Amino acid sequence: MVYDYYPGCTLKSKASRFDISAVKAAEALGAEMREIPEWQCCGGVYPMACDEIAHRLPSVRALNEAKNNGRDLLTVCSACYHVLKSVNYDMKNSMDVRSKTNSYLEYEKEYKGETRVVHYLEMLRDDIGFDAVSEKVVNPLKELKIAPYYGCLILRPSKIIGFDDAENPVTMENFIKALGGDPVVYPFRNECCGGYAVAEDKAIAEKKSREIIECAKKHGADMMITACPLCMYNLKKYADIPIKYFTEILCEALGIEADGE
Amino acid sequence: MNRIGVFVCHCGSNIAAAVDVKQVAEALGREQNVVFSAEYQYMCSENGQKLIKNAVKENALTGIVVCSCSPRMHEATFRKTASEAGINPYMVEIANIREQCSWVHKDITAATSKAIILGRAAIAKVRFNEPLTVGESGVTKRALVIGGGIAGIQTALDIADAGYKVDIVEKKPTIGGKMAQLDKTFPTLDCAACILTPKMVEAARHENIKLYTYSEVEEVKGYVGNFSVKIRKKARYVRENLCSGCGACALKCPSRNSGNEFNTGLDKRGAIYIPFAQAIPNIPVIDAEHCIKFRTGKCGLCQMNCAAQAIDFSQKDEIIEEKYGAIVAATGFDIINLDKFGEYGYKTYPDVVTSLEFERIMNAAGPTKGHLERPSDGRQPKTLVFVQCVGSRDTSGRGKEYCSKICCMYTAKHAMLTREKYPDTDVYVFYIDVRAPGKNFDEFYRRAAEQYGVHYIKGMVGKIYDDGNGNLMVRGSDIIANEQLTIKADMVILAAAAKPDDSARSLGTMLTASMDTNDFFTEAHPKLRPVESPTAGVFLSGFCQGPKDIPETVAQAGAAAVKVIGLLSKDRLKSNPCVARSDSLICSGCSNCEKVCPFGAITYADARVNDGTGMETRRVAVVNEAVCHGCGACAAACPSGAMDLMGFTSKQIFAEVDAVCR
Amino acid sequence: MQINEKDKSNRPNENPVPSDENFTPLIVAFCCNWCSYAGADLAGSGRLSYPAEVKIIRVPCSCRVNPTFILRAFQKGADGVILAGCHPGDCHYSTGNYFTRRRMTLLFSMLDYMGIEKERTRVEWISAAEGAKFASTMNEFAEKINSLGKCRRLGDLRCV
Amino acid sequence: MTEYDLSLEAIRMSGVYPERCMKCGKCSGACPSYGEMEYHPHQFVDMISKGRIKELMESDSIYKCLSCFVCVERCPRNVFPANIVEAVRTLSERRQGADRISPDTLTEFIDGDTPQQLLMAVMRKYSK
Repeated sequence: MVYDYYPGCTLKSKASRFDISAVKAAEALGAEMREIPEWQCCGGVYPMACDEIAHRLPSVRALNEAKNNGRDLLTVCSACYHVLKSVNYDMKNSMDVRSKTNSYLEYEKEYKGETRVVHYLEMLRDDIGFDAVSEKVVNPLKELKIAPYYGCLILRPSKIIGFDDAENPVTMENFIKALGGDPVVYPFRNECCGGYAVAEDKAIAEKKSREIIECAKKHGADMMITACPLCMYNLKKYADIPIKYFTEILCEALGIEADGE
Repeated sequence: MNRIGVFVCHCGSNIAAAVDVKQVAEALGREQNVVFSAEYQYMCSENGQKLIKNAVKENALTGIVVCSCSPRMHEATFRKTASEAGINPYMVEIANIREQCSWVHKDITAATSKAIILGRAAIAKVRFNEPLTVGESGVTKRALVIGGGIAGIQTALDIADAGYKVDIVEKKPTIGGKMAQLDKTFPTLDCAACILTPKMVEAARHENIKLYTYSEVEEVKGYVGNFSVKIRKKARYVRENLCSGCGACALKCPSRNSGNEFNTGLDKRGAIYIPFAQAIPNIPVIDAEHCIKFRTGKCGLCQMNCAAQAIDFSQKDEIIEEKYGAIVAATGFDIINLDKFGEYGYKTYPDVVTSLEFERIMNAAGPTKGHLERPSDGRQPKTLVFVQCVGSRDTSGRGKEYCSKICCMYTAKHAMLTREKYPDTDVYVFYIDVRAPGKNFDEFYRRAAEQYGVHYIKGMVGKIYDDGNGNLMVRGSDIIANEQLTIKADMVILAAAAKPDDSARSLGTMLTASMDTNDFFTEAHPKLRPVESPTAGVFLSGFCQGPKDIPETVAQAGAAAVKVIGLLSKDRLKSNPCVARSDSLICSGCSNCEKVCPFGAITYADARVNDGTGMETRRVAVVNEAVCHGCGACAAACPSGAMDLMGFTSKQIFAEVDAVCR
Repeated sequence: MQINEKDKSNRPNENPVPSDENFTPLIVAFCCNWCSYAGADLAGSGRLSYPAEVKIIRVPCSCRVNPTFILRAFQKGADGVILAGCHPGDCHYSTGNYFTRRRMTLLFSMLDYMGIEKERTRVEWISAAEGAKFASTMNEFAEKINSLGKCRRLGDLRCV
Repeated sequence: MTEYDLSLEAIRMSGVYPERCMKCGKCSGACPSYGEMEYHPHQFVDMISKGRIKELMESDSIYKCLSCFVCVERCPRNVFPANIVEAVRTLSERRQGADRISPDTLTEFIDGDTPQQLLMAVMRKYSK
């Protein structure tokens, strides 16, 4: 299995351990992640205004590259996943966005949203299969109660993102089970951590993050995992239990060493 | 020689406001064969019809064109007028210049010229109209009611009381339907079982009513007055003629794993069971999926304990064929699946229940004997939150876009009953709008708010979650106070949207009765024919036609019964003369028409024909006019043009096309 | 103040197709009596407007429409012909619209050969409950025919 | 631009049909940022369709939306309140000198762990 890989800006710097652990674990599971050349930052947030064409271009370039390579576009970061998938949805469904973007980029063949955008968790779930992952586990995460934290971007709006049931997701829970761990199901796993608003108002991020952490702990969590560096940043400040990227516990379970910031 | 009269209707201002009716009458008056042309304010009125009749007599008209509303509205009226004036009723054509012209085109010039063209098309068609005589067929004096809830029972009782035989087919093991599960009824708060069970008993004992419970309709053939229906009577594995209904079998059954449907799955029942104490018929049924005997071959405890020796594990489904003159659909409703509404936690938290479940919890014959106990720990809840419009008025694709109509009132009822029985409770109702437009309905809802102290909050619940200590936290908005609030609740009751029963769709297809996008049966006319399906001989009763509460359902059930009685009281039915006809002189006997006929109305016979070269015997198509519905499939399929459809002959349609394109 | 309905319609994905002002198309719509004709009536009672160029001919069932009716319309100067019936599975006569579907697929595949653009013909399923769909379908179809322009008339050899 | 035109522009930019709203208030019942906002999601939808955009543009509420899409996810009428908030915010920021956070003040909240993603998001969300 070969994927075109879109790492995104944070994974190449502050969250390098997220990137390294993801690539190494994929290798061990028989999937190759080929970083696409000259990718540009997706912008971190999806431009919701219909007339924001320029902000959609980096995503379209990456999507078109993957289309030309005839491969799926894989991301690990929730935010990149959200942006790429939303922009791809526009390219498929909005005549206005499609025609303006294509005429700006002057592609020979129009890009119409053909590329499949895959999150790393989707790759594990749908392409490799959690059963196959489970077979490769050497250090099962026994007796560890792990609370998966989904956040917003990987789930919503489910009509466009379509990753999992937005209210009762099960992918990360099944992922933890596959690694031999004990998933904690708690109601705030899809609540917002405060996101980028931390820059505008630290108090709101603190309030939201603390609510989530308290809820997870009350439901018995020893550890939390996430798929988004921004969630990691917000949660980590106020957490008294370990918070990890999901790929880190994947590497632990598979017995792979992966370092990074 | 054609002598055509044209009559242009103003329909008050409905047509006259957007179409220059004078100009239309004048223009059409100049058409070939038109010898009379007039306009009048209301052509369908007594005076309008008199005008037509006089014109027919004075001008010796042979054909009539009325430019008015849709033929679906008044074609029958004008045909009757024609026949009273002494010409064949099928010499009338309608040009629809209201629904398809004046109401949809605002520009007078464009609408007027279109009206003239539509009039011309009708004139062109009427030139080729032929006098047709109405055929007749007999009527089977027996009605079929599909569905044994309050709608079906009431319809059947009314028909039976009028002296006609009627059969009820119910898919569940007992009649009674959803009403049997209810506790009290709004706005009078009388007990549902007390008013329903006597009717169930009456239906069972009535000499004119036959019950087929645990049965489903499998095939419907025929036409109005002469339906032929196949009913599958599913195996109960209990011989109905032997069973005394003692219930010993159900007591002894060791299997206790099946959710009790009657109590909405809140408790368990055995594999052999009687749905509830007042079930009709009072005969148990074996649920083969959960029966140990069926699964492993061992057990048979029920058989050993049956003094009447009624248990029969070898029983098979039975197919019953019966003839009916009329069919009533009364398939009722169900509530939607709440899987897509994860934010309310219905699947996650046992104390989040649907209103139907709450109905069972509050019912004295229910799983908690009528004590308000929450499902998770049996504790009596102190704070209850009701959420309305769960999936109703929802265009996001998760629910139903219509208003379920009954939820506002039953929620007020639940809230009121809770406060009455347990004054120490706090009851909140989240609502978008309270819709209470019925007799004593608004008064009832206000009583809940004013006298019973139910807290009505205008707003919606955004999320329901547990706080980790077993409390349900309900987060919602109060739009009037402009605040977001979180209520710590012990129990949440969701007013899930109601939808037509799943069986309605396939039944609609079998009956060739039209349905809307929500699987409600469509009525023949939304105002004037609300209990009839457009398919002749099929009638509608209860929720299957649209959301309804009990009084409305009973009223509609009675109305449907009257329509059925009216039909069954006739000895002969007039049949549509617009049927297919084959010209044996042209027919080559190719069988194309026979293959496309959906009703099997075409057969082949040898005919003696003379096409000018001498008599010979040929195999030609013959149409059975009583069976033909007049769809015209055969006429379009016929390669030689021998087959034609009366009232819509190829000549007529060509003439219309030519007139439209002129 | 309330935002004007008309102003609102100027959203990016609603660019109307410009039409040739001198050309008014002639559109013949064959509608089955039970669904689409009733749908047209419903569009009427809902006052949902569509172009006056659409002229409806009532047939009992869409399957009554012989392909020659459609060719005749083109021959006599129609610019577009639309055939509307009940949704598949909902035919008043059980199976009529299935025949329509097959028959028309065959006819439409031959139209190009006759010099008539395929887009000038269409089969639509419109139920008695879909007044809005009737109006929007007719608007859309009329727009399409407008953009295609006048139809090259099929010469009626018998007439000349 | 008049307030009316601005409202119209915001509706156009958002691609949303605010007239579909049936005023149920579910968006506000779900909003995680409700307590921080002066105008709440349902008010955004209501006010924009009445052409009252000025109050919204001048309020801090437009910076309090977390773009978490909960309102979009749960709206029973397909209204997309978040897109309306975004459109009002974007309109406000497109005016000269209306940046909430400029590159000069960016350093104020940066610490050793700040992910690049956050900087990008801030540039997109709080400045033009």
